Amino acid sequence: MLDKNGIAKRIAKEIKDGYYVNLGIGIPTLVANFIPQGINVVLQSENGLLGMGPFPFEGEEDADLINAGKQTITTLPGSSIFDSAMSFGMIRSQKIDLTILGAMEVSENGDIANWKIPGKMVKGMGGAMDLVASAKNIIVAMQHVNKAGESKLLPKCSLPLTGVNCIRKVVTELAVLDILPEGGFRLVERAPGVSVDYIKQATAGKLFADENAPEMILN
Amino acid sequence: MLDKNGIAKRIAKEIKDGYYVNLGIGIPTLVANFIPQGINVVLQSENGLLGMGPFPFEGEEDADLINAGKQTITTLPGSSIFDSAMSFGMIRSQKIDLTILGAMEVSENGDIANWKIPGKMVKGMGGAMDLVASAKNIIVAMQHVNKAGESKLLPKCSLPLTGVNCIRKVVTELAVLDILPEGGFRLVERAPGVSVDYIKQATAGKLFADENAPEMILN
Amino acid sequence: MINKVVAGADEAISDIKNGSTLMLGGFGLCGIPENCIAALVRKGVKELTCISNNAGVDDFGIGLMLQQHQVKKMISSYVGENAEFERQLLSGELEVELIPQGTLATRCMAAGYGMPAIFTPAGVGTEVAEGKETRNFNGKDYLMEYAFDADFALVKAWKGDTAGNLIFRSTSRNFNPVMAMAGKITIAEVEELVEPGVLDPDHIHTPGVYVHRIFQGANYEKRIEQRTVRPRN
Amino acid sequence: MINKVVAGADEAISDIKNGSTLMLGGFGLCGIPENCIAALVRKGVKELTCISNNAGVDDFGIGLMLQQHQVKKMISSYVGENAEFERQLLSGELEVELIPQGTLATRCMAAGYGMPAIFTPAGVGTEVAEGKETRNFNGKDYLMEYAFDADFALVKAWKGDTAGNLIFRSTSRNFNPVMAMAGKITIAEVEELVEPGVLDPDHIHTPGVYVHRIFQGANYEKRIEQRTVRPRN
Repeated sequence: MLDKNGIAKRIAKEIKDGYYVNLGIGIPTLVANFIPQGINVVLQSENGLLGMGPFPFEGEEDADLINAGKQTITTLPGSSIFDSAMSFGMIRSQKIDLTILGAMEVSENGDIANWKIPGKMVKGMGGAMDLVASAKNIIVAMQHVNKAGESKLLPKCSLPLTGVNCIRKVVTELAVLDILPEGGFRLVERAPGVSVDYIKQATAGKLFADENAPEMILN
Repeated sequence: MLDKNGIAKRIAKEIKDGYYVNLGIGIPTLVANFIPQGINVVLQSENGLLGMGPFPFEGEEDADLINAGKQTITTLPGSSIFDSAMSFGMIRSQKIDLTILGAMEVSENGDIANWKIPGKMVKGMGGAMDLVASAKNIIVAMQHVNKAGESKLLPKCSLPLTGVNCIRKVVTELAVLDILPEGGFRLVERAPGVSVDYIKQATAGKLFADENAPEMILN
Repeated sequence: MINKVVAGADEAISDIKNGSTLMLGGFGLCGIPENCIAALVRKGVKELTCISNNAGVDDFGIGLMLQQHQVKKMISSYVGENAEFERQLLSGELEVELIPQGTLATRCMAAGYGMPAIFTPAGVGTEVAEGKETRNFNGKDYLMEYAFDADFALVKAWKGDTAGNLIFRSTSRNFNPVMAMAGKITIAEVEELVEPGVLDPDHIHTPGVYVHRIFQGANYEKRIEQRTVRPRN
Repeated sequence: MINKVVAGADEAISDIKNGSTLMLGGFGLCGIPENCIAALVRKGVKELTCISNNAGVDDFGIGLMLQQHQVKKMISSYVGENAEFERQLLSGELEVELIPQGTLATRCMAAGYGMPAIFTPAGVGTEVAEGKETRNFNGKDYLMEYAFDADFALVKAWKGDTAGNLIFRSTSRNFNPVMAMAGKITIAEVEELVEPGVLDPDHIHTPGVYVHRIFQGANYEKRIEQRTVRPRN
């Protein structure tokens, strides 16, 4: 079973040289720490930056330079700054090669719910609806089951949707799964030490699982 | 009867302090030479400049700095440069207070034709259709009659239209005329030495002309 | 050049009335019009509709206006960090319209570019699409979203000149340029106000034509919401 | 940063094929991709559809491609200064679609911003409106115009870095940034190519994400169409 860093590490392997990548808040942010050496990647922050660098050294924080999670960050040589309209313009026109974001629920037809829980204070969707509606390549980083042990990979989302039929890959603490164009999750890799049966029991949506699905290699 | 400079001089009197103005090619370009002292005006050139200055001194021409007529120009302190999409964005959103352009024909309901003569090589409409469709305040600078002596202020345009129901004021070598919201030209001022009768004969469209219409004062 | 300078925030916002619709630039607390917000609190104008990506925090940004019950409605994409906001929302004092961040930005841009409506795929198939026209282009569904119509846009820039030209610094640019284009009246506060000719025309982010009033702000706090750092080795 | 540098114009345009649709930046002869045009002439690729505000003059700019009969169709707003153009048009060799300049720019922008269509009042009630959807918003009629779909955009910038970031100089900016955003493949030629970090992120007009290939051009002629001067006193 993977911890958050493990999920991030596995997702980082999906990043190809030359990619422009948008990382959501939470586990996706951790992905930046595991991008392999020699892979050139440009991180987009949807508040208006291409080429997001690491956090600043203490004392060098700049209130004018934050990411979409409102964290102080830095630029890198080759960075560019732009306004919010251009930022979402490049998202809509699919200039971003890969989008990684969290989810509360994903369904077997690629719907995603990650912004609203009825009865709870709604904070807003931020840029998530734009990202999932536009991106050509989206990976969801999420927990396979909730704290009550219930699956979050469902036949149909129970929560209000963020986007429909848009997710193609999910990485959880248990597995890597593709979502098939015709519907259904396909087990691609098991987390270290996790059995196919365990993944079956944790997946409420339709699952296509080869009994010989390989264990993921993280290093 | 006015010459081209006279028409430009009369139009310049319509410019108010603080105006942003777009000047078309031809007589409208001359208007810049007659803007009264003490009147602050910013000229827009739709290829992407606010704050167009005079022609450069000889030897100081800059191939990268031209106006929409492709003439070498200069900037002024306070100028700004922008791309073509923003340029027409500010035109469409009516940030330009006054547009002055030429015409081949104008009709009594405010239609304008100034881009195409059937049977002749068509050069294109450039930005004229955008300007006439968007501007809140358009003055047409034109000849009252063509070389054959035929009126160019018509009940209905005979040439392909550039825009419909958009012109509110026309300045010719003979007169200043408003176009009434309900249709028809209204004589506002006569050019020096031109009689009301003469203007009547030169105007094919419906004309409302007070016999006592004043002569324009140019200085 | 046309001189657009006003003495300060109080003069700049003097004609904002109860019930006005305002756009406020900024992302989180980054690039917000601090001086204008302070002046709005002093003026006590109420029943405001505020279009802003966020709603500030309890004791800063738009949060200061919420404390004074000046806001009737927020139009935002994310309103997460604000307890008083939550209280007013749950009690029904405050109306909130949540819209996708890109839709928010593009509806501002649409106003600035004289486009009455735009098409975006954001929100298709979700509750955001309810009551909206959906249209298919090239096999993909889009929502038609309307340009915003705001009485005033309040933006904050780094440098500006007396002709209204603005330059933003780093990611404090965010929503400021698109809102500056979109307001019927646009008020810009800047950290440094200079004479025309000081700013390079090629560096201007917002041409002066969009800005109606400008002043040099004072006492910028520029509060950081999430101070994240890395250790020096 | 991702390195996008190619050796020169010939390599940059090597996969442009007969029948491709190209966008070419520039206004008149100002800011045109001189090196790419020369390479297209050398390559002799034909049947091109060219989206460009103008068509050059007889012996420069797109006029050079017209001389070699490489252009099947021009999509422009103004094509006035070109005798060979006129000859080909009248003989039926060349197809021309004239569209309003703002519509041209905005259809480029729409492609770059992922908007399938936009609304503009330009051309309402004229022959430009024929066959197009007209729609009324707030009492005013607008035409719906579609985003362009271009295989390649060829743009010319002043400075660029190896990551593809571009800065334009003065009014040579014109259509270049909106076309840079709009091409499926965008090729940028620059007067000066620098390493990442040299250009200020706040001064970038076109972020590198839009640019697929970049090279430092050579021998810029930068011809002036209308040399207008004033006397020194």
